[in-house]
Amino acid sequence: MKTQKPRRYGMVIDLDRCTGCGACMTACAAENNVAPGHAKATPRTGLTPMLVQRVSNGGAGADRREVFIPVTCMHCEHETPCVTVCPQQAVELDKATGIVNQMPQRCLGCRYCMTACAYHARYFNWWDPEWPVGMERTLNPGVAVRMRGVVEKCNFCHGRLHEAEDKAAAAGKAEIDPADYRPACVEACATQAIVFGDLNDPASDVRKASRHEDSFRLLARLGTEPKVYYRSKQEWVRGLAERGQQEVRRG
Amino acid sequence: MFPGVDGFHWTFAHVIFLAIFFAVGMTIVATTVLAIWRAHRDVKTRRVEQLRWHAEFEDLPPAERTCRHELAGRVEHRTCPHAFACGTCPEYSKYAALPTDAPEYAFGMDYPPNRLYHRGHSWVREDEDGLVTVGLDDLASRLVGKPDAVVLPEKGQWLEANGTGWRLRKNGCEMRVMAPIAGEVVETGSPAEGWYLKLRVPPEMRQWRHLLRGGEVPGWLMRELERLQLQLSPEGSAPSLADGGMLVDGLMDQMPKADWDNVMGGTFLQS
Amino acid sequence: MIRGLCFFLIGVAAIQVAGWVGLPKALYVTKAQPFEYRHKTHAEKSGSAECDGCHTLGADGVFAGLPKTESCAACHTEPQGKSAAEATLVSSYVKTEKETPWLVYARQPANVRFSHAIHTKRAKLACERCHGKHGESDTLRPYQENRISGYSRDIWGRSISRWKRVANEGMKMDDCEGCHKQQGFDTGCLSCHR
Amino acid sequence: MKPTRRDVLALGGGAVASVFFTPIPWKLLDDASIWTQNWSWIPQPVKGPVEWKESACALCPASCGLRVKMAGGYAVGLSGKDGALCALGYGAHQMNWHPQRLTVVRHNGQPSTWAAAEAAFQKACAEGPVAIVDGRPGRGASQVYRQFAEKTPGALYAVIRTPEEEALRPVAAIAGVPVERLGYDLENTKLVLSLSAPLLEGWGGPQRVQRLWPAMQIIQAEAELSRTGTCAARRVQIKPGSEAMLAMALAHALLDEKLATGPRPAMSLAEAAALAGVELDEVKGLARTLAAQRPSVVISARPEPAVAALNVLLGAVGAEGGIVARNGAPAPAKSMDELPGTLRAALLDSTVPWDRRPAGAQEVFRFAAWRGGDEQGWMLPAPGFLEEATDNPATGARAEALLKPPAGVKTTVAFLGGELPAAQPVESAIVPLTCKLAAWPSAAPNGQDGRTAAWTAAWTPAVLAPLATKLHQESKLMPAGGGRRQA
Amino acid sequence: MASSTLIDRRFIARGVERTGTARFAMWLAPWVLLLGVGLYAAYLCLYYGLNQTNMDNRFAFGLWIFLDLSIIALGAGAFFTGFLVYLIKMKELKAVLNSAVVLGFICYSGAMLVLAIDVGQPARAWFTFWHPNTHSMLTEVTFCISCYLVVLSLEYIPMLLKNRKLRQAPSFLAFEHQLHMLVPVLAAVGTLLSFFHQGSLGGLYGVLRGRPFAFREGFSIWPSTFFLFILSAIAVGPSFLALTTRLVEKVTGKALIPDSVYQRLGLISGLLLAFYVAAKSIDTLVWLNVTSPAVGFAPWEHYSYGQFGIWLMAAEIGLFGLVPAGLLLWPKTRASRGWLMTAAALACCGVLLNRFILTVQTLALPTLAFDEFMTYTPNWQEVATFGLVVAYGVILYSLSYRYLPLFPQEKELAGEVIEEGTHVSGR
Repeated sequence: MKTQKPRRYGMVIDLDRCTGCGACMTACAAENNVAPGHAKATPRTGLTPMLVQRVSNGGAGADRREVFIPVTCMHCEHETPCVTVCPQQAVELDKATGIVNQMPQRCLGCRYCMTACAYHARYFNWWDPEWPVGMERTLNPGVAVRMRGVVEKCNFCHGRLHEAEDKAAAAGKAEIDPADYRPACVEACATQAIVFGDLNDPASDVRKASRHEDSFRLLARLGTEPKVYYRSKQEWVRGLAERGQQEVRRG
Repeated sequence: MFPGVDGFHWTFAHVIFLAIFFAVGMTIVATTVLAIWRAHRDVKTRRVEQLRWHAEFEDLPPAERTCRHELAGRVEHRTCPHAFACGTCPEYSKYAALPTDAPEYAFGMDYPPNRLYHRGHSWVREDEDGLVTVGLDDLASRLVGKPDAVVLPEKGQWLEANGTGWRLRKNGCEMRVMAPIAGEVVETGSPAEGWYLKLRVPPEMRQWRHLLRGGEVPGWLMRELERLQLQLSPEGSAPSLADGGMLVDGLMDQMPKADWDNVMGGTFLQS
Repeated sequence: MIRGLCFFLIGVAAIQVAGWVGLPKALYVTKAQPFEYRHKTHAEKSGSAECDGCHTLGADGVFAGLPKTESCAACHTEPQGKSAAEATLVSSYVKTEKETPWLVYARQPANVRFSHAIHTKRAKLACERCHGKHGESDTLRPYQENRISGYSRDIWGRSISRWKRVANEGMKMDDCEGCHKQQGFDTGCLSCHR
Repeated sequence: MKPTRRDVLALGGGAVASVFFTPIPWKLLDDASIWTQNWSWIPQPVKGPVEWKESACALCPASCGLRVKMAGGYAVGLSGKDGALCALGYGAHQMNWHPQRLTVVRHNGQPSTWAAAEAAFQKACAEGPVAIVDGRPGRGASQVYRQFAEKTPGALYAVIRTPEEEALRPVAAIAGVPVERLGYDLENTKLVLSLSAPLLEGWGGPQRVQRLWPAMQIIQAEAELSRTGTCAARRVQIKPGSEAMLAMALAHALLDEKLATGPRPAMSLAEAAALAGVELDEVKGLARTLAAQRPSVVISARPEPAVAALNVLLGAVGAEGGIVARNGAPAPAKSMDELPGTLRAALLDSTVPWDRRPAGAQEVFRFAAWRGGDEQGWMLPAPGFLEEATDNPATGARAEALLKPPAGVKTTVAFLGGELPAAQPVESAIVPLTCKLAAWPSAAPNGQDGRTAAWTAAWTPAVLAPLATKLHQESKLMPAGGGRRQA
Repeated sequence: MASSTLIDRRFIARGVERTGTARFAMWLAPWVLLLGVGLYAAYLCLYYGLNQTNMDNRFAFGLWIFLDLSIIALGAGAFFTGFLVYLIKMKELKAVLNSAVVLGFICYSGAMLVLAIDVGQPARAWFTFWHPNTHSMLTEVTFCISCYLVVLSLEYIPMLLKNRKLRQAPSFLAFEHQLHMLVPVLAAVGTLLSFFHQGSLGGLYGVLRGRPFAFREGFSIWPSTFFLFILSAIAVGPSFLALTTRLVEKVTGKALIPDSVYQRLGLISGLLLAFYVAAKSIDTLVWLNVTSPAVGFAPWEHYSYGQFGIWLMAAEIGLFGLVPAGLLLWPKTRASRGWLMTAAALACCGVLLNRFILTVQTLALPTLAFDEFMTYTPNWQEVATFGLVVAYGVILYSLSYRYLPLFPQEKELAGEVIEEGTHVSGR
């Protein structure tokens, strides 16, 4: 993409709009050919590149508030923890798109990147993917099935970026039409809580949303420059950005 | 790690890192290759025999490294630091001048004075026809008795001093008798004839200062008999061999239960 | 000593033969195509020698790859000629509406995304650049598959050492990257893998 | 000369020393790691060009529009046409290969044949009253069922009411209009007061309210914090089961503040507010907001006459953005629960939820695409997802079948020997509705316990991922080898 | 067959007493059994995949990585002794050098063994060499540990070839002699490699910007844990060496090294331990007051979860750092064999605790605001693989002790008193 100027894809998730329906999680799993959980799988060994976490403000009865926080890879830009620690360059911050892209074919499963990620956004294939007989016919051709023993993560459904690029090339255009490239979770959100786009493009609404005064980023002070922003009008939700601001109960 | 490998982006850090790695790799390979080449050269130039002798000498317990002058009684106590290489021993002349008070008997064993004896129980005798005869001394042949098999070097083979002379096998115990002197094998004998080899030794190499002669032999034999008593006595009991008794012939057959491997190791100076 | 040396040399010679001659033979297994297909006769008969007549590239950039049975059925509902291959086509595929299980020479592994749209439309590469004279072939050369990796032999290329390769033979990652470097494209993993 | 050990060693040494100058080690190393990327037991996606087709999802009455990604004749991806699908929708194309898929007729848990089933059904029709239960009235298939019911003596046609329809029954009673014709015009509503209704958890179709929610404001009055309560703009804590009392309190407040005219409920404002557990001024504030941000509507999970009356007071009934009536609704029909006590047999369509059956039916013929739950009576394999033509009851649009059903599967229409009529598009328009409240309705018992649980799409972290199925949502069934359902 | 008859007499060097072959076999039997169980567990993990273990997406590192770090830290005695003997010319440590090299070889090969099982795709292990990422500490660890394992095996081969039977082959004898002459070069290379990878093992955690509990500032690209790991490794190496040699003396009932060597090892270990404790304390203070608060993690927060309380830090620096350092530095306690061994054991436990904290506690602690503190317990497959390495080590060491001349001064010390009052007749 010598001709295109570099893009920095990012997301803004409006937490006040997330109803925790889980459509984004199912869509993400279907798009990326994630196998049904193994019989012995637990939420700690499942493959959930997009994971909606249910968090409460610790109150009880009337003043108890809850919020659903979809946590995915933040595609950090500055000293991306997983990119700097991978011993064989199986992860790469793509210069053209800003997507932190994991290469399961080169990953040898040492899992060092999983300890490096502050957002626990990396998942290990503890089992070989197994579908009931015949169900492999429903696998999404745009995405390669991973094998056991490798780490995988959200890569902003770059299979759809490929489809958008093919479409643009067939139409003779140099750059893709932003509307063509929307990750599965963005498309699956009924309340349009997730805004996705190129942070470099001043006109994009993801850029405006990320500049909104009640938008925040999780653990921004760690200095890894995450590219997924969150928004909420509720003060206590914005308090979840940093650790130790207040006593918070999970679940 | 090699340039041009698919998808390999060379950065400055890679250059340093891989430079160090290749340097370390080269050092290791060079060291190994050097060691292999030198080892190959040693085997080629037959220097390995000296190496073996020096390695064996290090493993000898201190008691078996007594200097010849102590055997001859010229000096109170001295262990040899030079692997019995008296030829090159700097203090040889100093000690040789001292008076000896060694006894003149050989414990009833046949040690004719006209022969010179190597610490590994082989003897050397210069013959008139310029050849040198080499054989197994009386103590060792009494111990071994009639060997089951004898492996002699071929004619024309060059033997190194302290190198491998010939091999004996008896009751499953492998013995390697060391060649007392360096020389070329002319003829090979057999235990029946009382000698094993006839060597041709070039005149400039006829310097056998390291061989025991005369007064040193009895002292040496006394120590050897003491060692035999200690090693042949069964577990933990006091030495039972009466002092001054004659060493009976074919001891290996008489005492099959003894730890002959250890005994023969000590007799022929191998670890 | 000489005896040891000559045995050593025999060992060296044996392994060289095994490596350069034996390995290629043992590594690849030859599989037969479902039936014979002549590009040349089809080009002459259909009058258009253009590849994208049958291997269509959709408007939305989706490459159709090998034509489906129904596009063969357009002419071959009944056998046109007397050839055995056409008989197999008609009997076992057109009639039963099954897709022909072609063994694709240039099949890239599942994790590779090769965009025909970008390479043919934007980069304006000719099909021969990667597929060679396959368009004018009048016989299907034997399909050879690597026993271990399952890749077609065309990916590694005909010669085991990949020395003096023709442009269109061998499509390993190095080859793609070499061409991209020539064109000045800086390729991240993202652009070719999925 | 016989080769000695030394010769063999030399031979081996030569080979080993120069093996690195042959491609053997390098090619095998390269291929070995490629092998780990192409293990034969890892399934590969279908090969073949991708094309997009359009259809409708038949998992629930919402009938969301679908764009189906097809490759090699199989559905390989789903996405919504005019908006997002629900959590179940995105994995629906995988349900056809669910290990519990039913492809063989079963009778009381034992495999049987279509012929035996048809014979049993003919016998049942001859012997006594048979009920045809339709889970989704207003489709082409529904007409076939109605004609069959008229044609066969003693046959009855019954439908399954969705909880939303049940909740509108009191309004139908007041307005004197059949409940099938009533519906909510949420597209234009600005404010919704929900009394324990799971609006954002699948009420009225999984994604319907969620799509509209950003444009409207929800006030949730409930006893226990639900997901809707979490996301609602404002949440009012009430005592469990006191929805009706709150409605009466609000009615009093509206009348006191002259924001509405009409009869007063019997219970006083103070008493109703106390029973509901809400402060007086909060009730007044709620009433004022309801009146200020019209068009507003009050939705309760269960049929509450008090709530219906409140809506009428508010003027929400018949007004834009409130409860409206439409033409082209399916003809009224008895609900399955109102069927006579003793039935010789009941034929249940595949759209009837798997755990519902008429109370008195001696023999049940149930069409289902998936096994699950009780195996009593006849289980007849029905076409699965996208395997049969379905109509959208609201618009009458027909979505053709995109996938080939497996062998041994028959549609209910074919079983009854009928023909699926051509699609009749229904141009449903809102019909004006006027409704006066004569007297405050007596506090009739609030009907059987609402089926809200059915529509609470329990939130499932996606350890289960794409196998979330309609079956799974309602049944305790674990797909074979499927993941654990984690509350 | 009496327990003392030696069937394998021809393999054992002359003048050295070893137990009877039968008795030796009885000593090895339990370890071989443990080896078998470990191999079965390893087979399960390799064949069925890592779902056989209790590790999960939060605890990507578990018992095995803790084992790797610990045995490589304890195996530091090998390179450090080599460094002292050949480069600092501390000749008296030659008595224990061979044993150190064998221990080092066991530790490094054991670590590589466990890594081969712990990695999800072992067939691709060479990718790290083919596409090295020089920013990653793990690349550096992989390169250096494999190189150093080669160096260790090159140092192990001369000992192997000193075996009485092998020495009879002339080429082996010559090669052993020549390699022995070049060992100082290998020792130097080994020292360079080891300083790097001991540091990089520490750097593994120091660079984790995403884990404030482990993240440390440092000097240019190396976090402070890089230097602390080197320091703690070379401090504990000699202690572990003294400990194991003492253990071997107890098991075999023979005096193997003179007391002066124990004293020397104790002194070196004590000095370095003291220096390590000082450096560690400074680093912890800087981390608690500067580095951690800067990214929004209050100091007390790291120690307010589950059983990971302040006592852990106190134990690591105080009980297992300061106390052994004091015991080893004070001549009176160093002189008494009992105290020397307790101090050495405490020092070793200190390093194990440090490695455990950095591996397991880092992952247990929450990072996001809504994270929860999680725990992890290894299951039998993991523990059996742990046992596999221990059994492999004991077996290899026993065989080396029996057939190879590990302790050159063993002959002179034969018959010397190893316990107060018991004269040993040599079993």
